Amino acid sequence: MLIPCPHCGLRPSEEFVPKGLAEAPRPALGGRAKPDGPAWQNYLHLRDNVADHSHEYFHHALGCRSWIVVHRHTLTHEVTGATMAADFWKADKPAKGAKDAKSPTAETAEDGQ
Amino acid sequence: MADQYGFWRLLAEGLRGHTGWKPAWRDPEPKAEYDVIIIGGGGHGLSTAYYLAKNHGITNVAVLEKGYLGGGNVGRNTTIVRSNYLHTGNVLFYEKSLQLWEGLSNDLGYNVMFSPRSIINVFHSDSARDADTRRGNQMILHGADAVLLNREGIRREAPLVDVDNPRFPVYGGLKQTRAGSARHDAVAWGFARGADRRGVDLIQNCEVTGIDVRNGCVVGVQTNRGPIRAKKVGMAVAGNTSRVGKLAGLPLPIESHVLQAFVSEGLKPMLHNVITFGAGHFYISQSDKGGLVFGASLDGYNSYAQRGNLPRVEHVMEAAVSFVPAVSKVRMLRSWGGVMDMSPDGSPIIDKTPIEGLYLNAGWCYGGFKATPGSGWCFSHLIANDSPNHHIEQMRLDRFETGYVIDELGAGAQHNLH
Amino acid sequence: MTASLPQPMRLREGGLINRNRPLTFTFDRRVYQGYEGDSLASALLASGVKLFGRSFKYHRPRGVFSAGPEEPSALVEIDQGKAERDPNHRAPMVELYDGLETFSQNHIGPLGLDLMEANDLISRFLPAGFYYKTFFFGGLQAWYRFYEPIIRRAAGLGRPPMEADPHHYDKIYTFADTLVVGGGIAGLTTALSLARAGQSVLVCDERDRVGGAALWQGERFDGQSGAAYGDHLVAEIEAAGGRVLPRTTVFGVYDGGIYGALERCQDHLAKADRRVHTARMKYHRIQADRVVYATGAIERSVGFMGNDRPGVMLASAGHAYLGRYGVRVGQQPTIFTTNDGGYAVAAALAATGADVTLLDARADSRLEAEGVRVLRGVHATKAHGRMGLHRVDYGGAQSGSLTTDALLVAGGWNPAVHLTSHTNDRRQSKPVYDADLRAFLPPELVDSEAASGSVTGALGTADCLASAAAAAAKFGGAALDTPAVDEAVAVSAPKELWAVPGAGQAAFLDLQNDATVKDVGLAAQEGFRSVEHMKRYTTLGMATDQGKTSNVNGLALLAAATGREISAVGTTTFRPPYTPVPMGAFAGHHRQRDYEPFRYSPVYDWAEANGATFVEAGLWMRPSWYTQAGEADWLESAVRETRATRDQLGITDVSTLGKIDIQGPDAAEFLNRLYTNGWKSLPVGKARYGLMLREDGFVFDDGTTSRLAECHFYMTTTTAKAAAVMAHMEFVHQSAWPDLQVAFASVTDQWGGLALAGPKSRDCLAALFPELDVSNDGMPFMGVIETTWKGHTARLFRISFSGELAYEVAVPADVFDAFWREAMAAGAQWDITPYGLEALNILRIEKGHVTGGELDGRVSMDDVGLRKMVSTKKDFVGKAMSRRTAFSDPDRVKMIGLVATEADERIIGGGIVFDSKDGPFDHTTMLGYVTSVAAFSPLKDRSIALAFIKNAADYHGRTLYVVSHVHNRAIIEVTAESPHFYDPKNEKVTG
Amino acid sequence: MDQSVIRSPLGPSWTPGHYGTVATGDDGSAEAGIRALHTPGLLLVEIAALPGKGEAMRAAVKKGLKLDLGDGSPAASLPNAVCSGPDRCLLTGFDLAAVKAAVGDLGLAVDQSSGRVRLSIDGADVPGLLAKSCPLDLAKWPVGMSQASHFLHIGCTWYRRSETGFDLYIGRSFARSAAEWLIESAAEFGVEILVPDA
Ligand SMILES: Cc1cc2nc3c(=O)[nH]c(=O)nc-3n(C[C@H](O)[C@H](O)[C@H](O)COP(=O)(O)OP(=O)(O)OC[C@H]3O[C@@H](n4cnc5c(N)ncnc54)[C@H](O)[C@@H]3O)c2cc1C
Ligand SMILES: NC(=O)c1ccc[n+]([C@@H]2O[C@H](COP(=O)([O-])OP(=O)(O)OC[C@H]3O[C@@H](n4cnc5c(N)ncnc54)[C@H](O)[C@@H]3O)[C@@H](O)[C@H]2O)c1
Ligand SMILES: Cc1cc2nc3c(=O)[nH]c(=O)nc-3n(C[C@H](O)[C@H](O)[C@H](O)COP(=O)(O)O)c2cc1C
Ligand SMILES: [Zn+2]
Repeated sequence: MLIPCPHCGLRPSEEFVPKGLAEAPRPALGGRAKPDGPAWQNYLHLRDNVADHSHEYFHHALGCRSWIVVHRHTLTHEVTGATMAADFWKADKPAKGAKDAKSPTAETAEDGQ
Repeated sequence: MADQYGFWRLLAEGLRGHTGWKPAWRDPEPKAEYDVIIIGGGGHGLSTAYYLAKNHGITNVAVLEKGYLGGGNVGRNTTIVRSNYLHTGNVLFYEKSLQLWEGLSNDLGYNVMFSPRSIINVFHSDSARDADTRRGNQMILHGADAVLLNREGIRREAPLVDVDNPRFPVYGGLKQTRAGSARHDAVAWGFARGADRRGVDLIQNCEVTGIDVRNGCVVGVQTNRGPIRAKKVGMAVAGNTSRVGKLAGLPLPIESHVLQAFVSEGLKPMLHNVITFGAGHFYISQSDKGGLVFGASLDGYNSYAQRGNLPRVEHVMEAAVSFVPAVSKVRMLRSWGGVMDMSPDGSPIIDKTPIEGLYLNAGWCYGGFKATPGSGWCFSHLIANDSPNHHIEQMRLDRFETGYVIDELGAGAQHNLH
Repeated sequence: MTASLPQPMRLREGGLINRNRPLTFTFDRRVYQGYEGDSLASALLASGVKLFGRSFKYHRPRGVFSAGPEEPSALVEIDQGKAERDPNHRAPMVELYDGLETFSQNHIGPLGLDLMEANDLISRFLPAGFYYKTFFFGGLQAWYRFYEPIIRRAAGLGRPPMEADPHHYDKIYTFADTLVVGGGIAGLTTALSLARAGQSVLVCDERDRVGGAALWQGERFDGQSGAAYGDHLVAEIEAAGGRVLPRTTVFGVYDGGIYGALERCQDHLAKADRRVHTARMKYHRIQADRVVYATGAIERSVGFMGNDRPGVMLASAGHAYLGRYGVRVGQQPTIFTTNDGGYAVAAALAATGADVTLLDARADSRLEAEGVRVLRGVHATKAHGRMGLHRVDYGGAQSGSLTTDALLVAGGWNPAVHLTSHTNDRRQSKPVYDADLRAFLPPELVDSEAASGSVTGALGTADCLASAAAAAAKFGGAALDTPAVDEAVAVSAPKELWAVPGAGQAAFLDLQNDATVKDVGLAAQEGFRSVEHMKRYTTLGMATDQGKTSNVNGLALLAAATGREISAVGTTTFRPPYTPVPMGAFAGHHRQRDYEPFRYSPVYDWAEANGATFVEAGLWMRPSWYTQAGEADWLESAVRETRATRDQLGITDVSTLGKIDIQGPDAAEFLNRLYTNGWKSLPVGKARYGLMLREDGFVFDDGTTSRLAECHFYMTTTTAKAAAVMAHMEFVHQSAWPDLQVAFASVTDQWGGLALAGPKSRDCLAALFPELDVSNDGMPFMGVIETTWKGHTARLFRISFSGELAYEVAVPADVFDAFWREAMAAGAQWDITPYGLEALNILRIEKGHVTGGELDGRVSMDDVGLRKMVSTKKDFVGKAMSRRTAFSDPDRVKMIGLVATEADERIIGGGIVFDSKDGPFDHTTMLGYVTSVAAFSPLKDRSIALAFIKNAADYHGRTLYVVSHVHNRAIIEVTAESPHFYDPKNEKVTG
Repeated sequence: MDQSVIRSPLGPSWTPGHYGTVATGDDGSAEAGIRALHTPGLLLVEIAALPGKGEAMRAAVKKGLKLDLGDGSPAASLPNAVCSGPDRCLLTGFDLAAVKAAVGDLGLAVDQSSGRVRLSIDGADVPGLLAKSCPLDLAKWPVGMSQASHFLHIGCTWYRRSETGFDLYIGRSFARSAAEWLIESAAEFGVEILVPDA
């Protein structure tokens, strides 16, 4: 499998460490406020886990060390794009499966090299 | 019963050209309604149906299988059977299951080839030895068996293991003598035949596409072969738990991941026991047919595909030739994958759901083959009595909210780390 | 050289062998001869050998069935010796070399008189799945001790190697624009077209010579032979910048355009010619944008009685032995065909002067072959000859019996579609049945895939070339001139004939696993109607050849038996590898010692030279203890090291700790979020102990972090968790707080670190840094000083893991060895003693400091008595989840210290704690368990331990019992106390 | 700074000389397909920008150190300034103080002179050697570009100096294993370990 790291371009999957589905945003730390249990339960444990296009965290651990969110189909393993984790929750989440103009895909990553 | 298996029957059939064998199970049309529907004709679904009939006298049962019986993980796993767990929540259950394995062939009248050839868990450091000592002690306190081996013990019991590996020298191992392996297909087929003969309808090529819930109670299911009504529905769909759960609107703490397995060409006896390596997350045994059956950990990414990729293959082989160097020249014959229902603590869930009459059996990760008889025993009890027996008291669905997790590895709430 | 040995079946001329280079080899210790260019199979056939081996289940005598990788029967062992021997080589794929030693396998006694052949006599009692139906008499023990060992000994084919593999293997990353799998005429043609269009093309072919079927079929291309035309194409491809790799099997297709291939580099060479530094095999991990499947087709047989007899083989095999190797497989051969293809081999054999009869299953065929007697509407019904075929019976339009010494079966062609469906989830489809061609064709291909040649179902050479052009066109290939093909081979789709009428138990489908026509019927009868059920029940297609010649017949017969269309039954799943791959090939260099790289501390060499015994810790090699002359065991050394440290001065290497340099205006805020305690108030020049939780609220890691400047921190982690902590920090920074103004870098390798511990550590430090004030005032507990040593930065930390007055000093790793030696010299006056992990462990247990044994991923802050580390003023990672019910359950086990009552008894790590020595010992009565043990504590003059037990606070001062059932139910009496055995008031470290 | 106390991180197997297959060159002398060099004591500083400060940091580096890091991408790497991640770079030949002065409060600057080892390889067979562990396609790797990748299961950074010349930056504690591997794997082509210039 090849993963399009937004920084490095297309790279073999063995350079990455996957962490699991990126479905719910990570709840913010609440300062002195009482932390929000259900949000954390949702973030840490519960998953839609679809057999479809999905978003997953990968760490380019043997590479540039970016955390990225990979857009991938869990049944076909087709990779349609990737976003820096730093940007993923900021912007509007790209629609699942849609080729993401901002991120290199299997085709565009190559050109970037 | 007339259609019994056994030596004399085989002899008699041999003499008359095997014309007398009956189908191992019927191929019935689904009825309009059942007392209990079990979704999933894998090991757990079939054993649940078997014990519902045998232990609880509930025979108006259908097992709905979307493909062919036993085509899921029960038919594609590395067949290790053991109860060498650390936590009470697990040992109590897996030890019950191991006890059932010991009498299973005779109980089913079907040779499931359970072979107590022992499992040896090799460790590579003093701290790992202490952890395994604790585990061994816990096992014994829960009624299981365990033996601590030193290096010499490993040399004696598993001579092909590279005890002097300069990278990860072997310090010793924890052995469970009663553990072993079984023939995967025979387990599915034995339970299927047993359930069928007790009146259970096994319905293949029948995919559940909806779960009908009225006023918080389950009333039946939709399938590609039409709707079927039921008073109770049990889910035992392993890697497809989230998809089926969604049909009932259940949010579940499950991710699906692929695990690969491998078999070598058939060879004359080479390895006696099942061996697992702490440092390499690698396990290997030899099947009755002579193939070395082995595997390691998940590919790591989320997947519903029953196949994996080369990085994990390489990793597995690196571990294999490092720990059992003689296998280097042995050729890998076939590799495949199965879809695992990974829970956040690596332990299973057998529980009621918030929907009345809907029961959940899930989260087996890659350890549910050994659970097959135990799971059916306990799940059928839960379905029949609406309350868990003591073997599964801790396998609750709400434990992630409460924090009573059963984390064998101590890896924390990340599904793919277990 | 030995005098020429007879090769009765070798023709005087023909074939692609080098008759000027005879080669000598052995089979079952008998000496034979062949020629350069021969395979083991062709050379043995040339020498008149028919019997090659025994089948898996019934031990039936078997010969060669094919001339390629699909071979199910002629499997041999190569070389002898526990390390060298290599079983299950397919004789047609073994290239002959001088001195090759081969052995038949799977028999007891000589190959001709196998005692296990008894199985064949009782085969009627051993149908498919017989073992499921019996062997339970006597229960589990009877099965395990009696029946199963018999089955195991009978099962398996070759004898496994029993020692480490002496060869080495390489993994190669290989890239191409387009990968062409298969170097037959079709693959080469497509490849040339693409290479000329400027693509980087890689052709892999698993045979020793590319050319495929054209090497033996006899057709001519623009007047050239197939071999010559193939060579021409190769030269042109290479001239256009392409690469052609022979002896390279593409064994698997993986996601994202990744392909696995195995190149055999040495096995074909005589031993003396093998190059020492070249790998035996190279495993290519190929990455290609596009792929062309040009894998050809594999012939299939027909089910009839005795169709496994030595001498019965595929027609294409007989043709290949003739065309490629100049071997005539029979003098009086019979061809049994279901299609036009059989005529070509019949004619070719007749042309050599053989007496050829052809049985054409089709009554309506009009074809003739020169010099061949043709019987139409006739099929073989039974082949005779246990050790070698001598007669065949036929039936149908007429019946009779023929004397014959070879029976060549042409049952039709199965396109080699295996690779085209390895990633079948991608397009959700399996191979598709074409009822006209009576063959399964590749499923619909995606944009990056094309198929070329007979794999597409194309029959004749001209059709193959047309499909080759179409495949090239799909990828923008350049136009080529098509050669004029003089087809030697008539082709047609076969008549539908999977097994002849009346075929039964001795009519074989899977020749290796002995699955018969009757077994398929039995499976259907017993309800195993799914093709996957049939496969598993009969084991058809599960042998080393994966059913390359048998699967399609089996599933077609299942379709017939269950009244379904073949397309409705479908194939079983094709899986990698296409042909078996040695496990060592995947591992490459990563084996045994090089399984993972070692990490070396900068003072590794010093430690090694000074008696250290090392232990692996997170890839590092760390000294466990340093043996001195006269010391009997590790404990003696470790206790000496511990005493020296407590009494005088110890030194230990802490270079392996994870170290992270953190800078930026938000650095303190970042730490505040990561750690449970507060960091904003930490003054510059001070260190603080910190505890991190995982997001699920359990303890993750601990360590000290120092403030070097207002916006500059230096964090340390445990050795084991260094990588995980770094990844965690990157995760929360990048995914949760990307705007936080902080940057960090791992500096683990930059710094070498040592700890000086013991009453004289201050003196030693002063000696090393005479210009510094390291007094208690100048450098108080948790003080940090940045200075230089010989011009190199040095960081001094007053922190203690041992519980002694202690300092850690970090200097750049490049100079650490020199610094360490200087510290040794400076400390000599106080007998400075290097200590390893064992002593470190005793010291820290005496002090009650936790490590991985305690922080096992399941404990809370409370469990390890670190509640005081939690700030209530702020939120931090893990806080929310650490408030779950279970965390405040009064039944949770908490840390406590244990001291053995008897001086000579050792507490056992992993032992279980009870409050009674009389039992009952079970999980309801257990209090907890032991995590870390000091086999001997000089402080207590006996063994001590850290443990976790319920209601820990209530047990201080009470007698408890550590029980280890796995140590012969050992029971050790202990007294519980605070885990802080040593200097609980911290006077030593702060004084 | 006292240079005499510096010790090479590479073990005893990294000793100048010829290893492995001996190929004979046109002039009849022994020829190695690969030449390898390590220079101990190299100055090496890692810099990384604070979030959002990448461009500013590169401008500061251009001003202070006269290094043009372009857009900060791997393709804009220089022989002595190798991009190892987003807004992250390994600078060789500058001492920490100078780099710190240039970077100022725009990012992090840490000394890695001991932390990273640079192994340089060159020679006609370098592509063959790289194929044994580097998962990158040389055909799509322009001269002058760096790539953060892996080598022997270890994270590393590569820089392509020329058609057949590459620098490998790798963590010091791994370097000895890496060097041993390199000699072993290069043996097929013949390898010459060079003596660093004094
Ligand atoms: C490679 C591998 C190695 C393993 N090794 C071991 C091991 O050594 N030891 C061990 O104990 N465990 C092992 N396991 C785990 C074990 O196989 C599983 O945990 C266990 O088999 C799961 O239970 P099951 O048999 O009921 O699941 P399955 O056999 O997967 O049964 C689930 C069934 O549900 C069906 N289904 C799904 N959705 C629907 C639907 N909508 N409608 C109808 N039917 C549906 C599926 O088709 C499937 O047949 C391994 C697993 C794998 C993949
Ligand atoms: N009647 C038929 O259906 C039929 C059958 C076979 C051959 N042919 C003849 O073959 C010729 C062209 O055939 P073609 O080129 O399609 O096939 P081919 O059989 O000549 O060549 C296929 C090549 O692919 C190689 N190969 C197969 N799988 C491989 C793998 N996984 N990895 C590496 N190599 C692999 C084989 O070694 C073989 O050399 C024509 O002359 C045609 O008449 C016809
Ligand atoms: C314990 C075990 C042993 C196996 N042994 C063999 C074998 O000897 N030959 C074979 O072809 N496949 C063997 N398989 C693999 C199956 O053929 C098949 O690949 C696996 O059950 C997954 O099914 P699938 O490939 O049809 O998806 C074995 C599988 C298991 C679980
Ligand atoms: Zn990257």
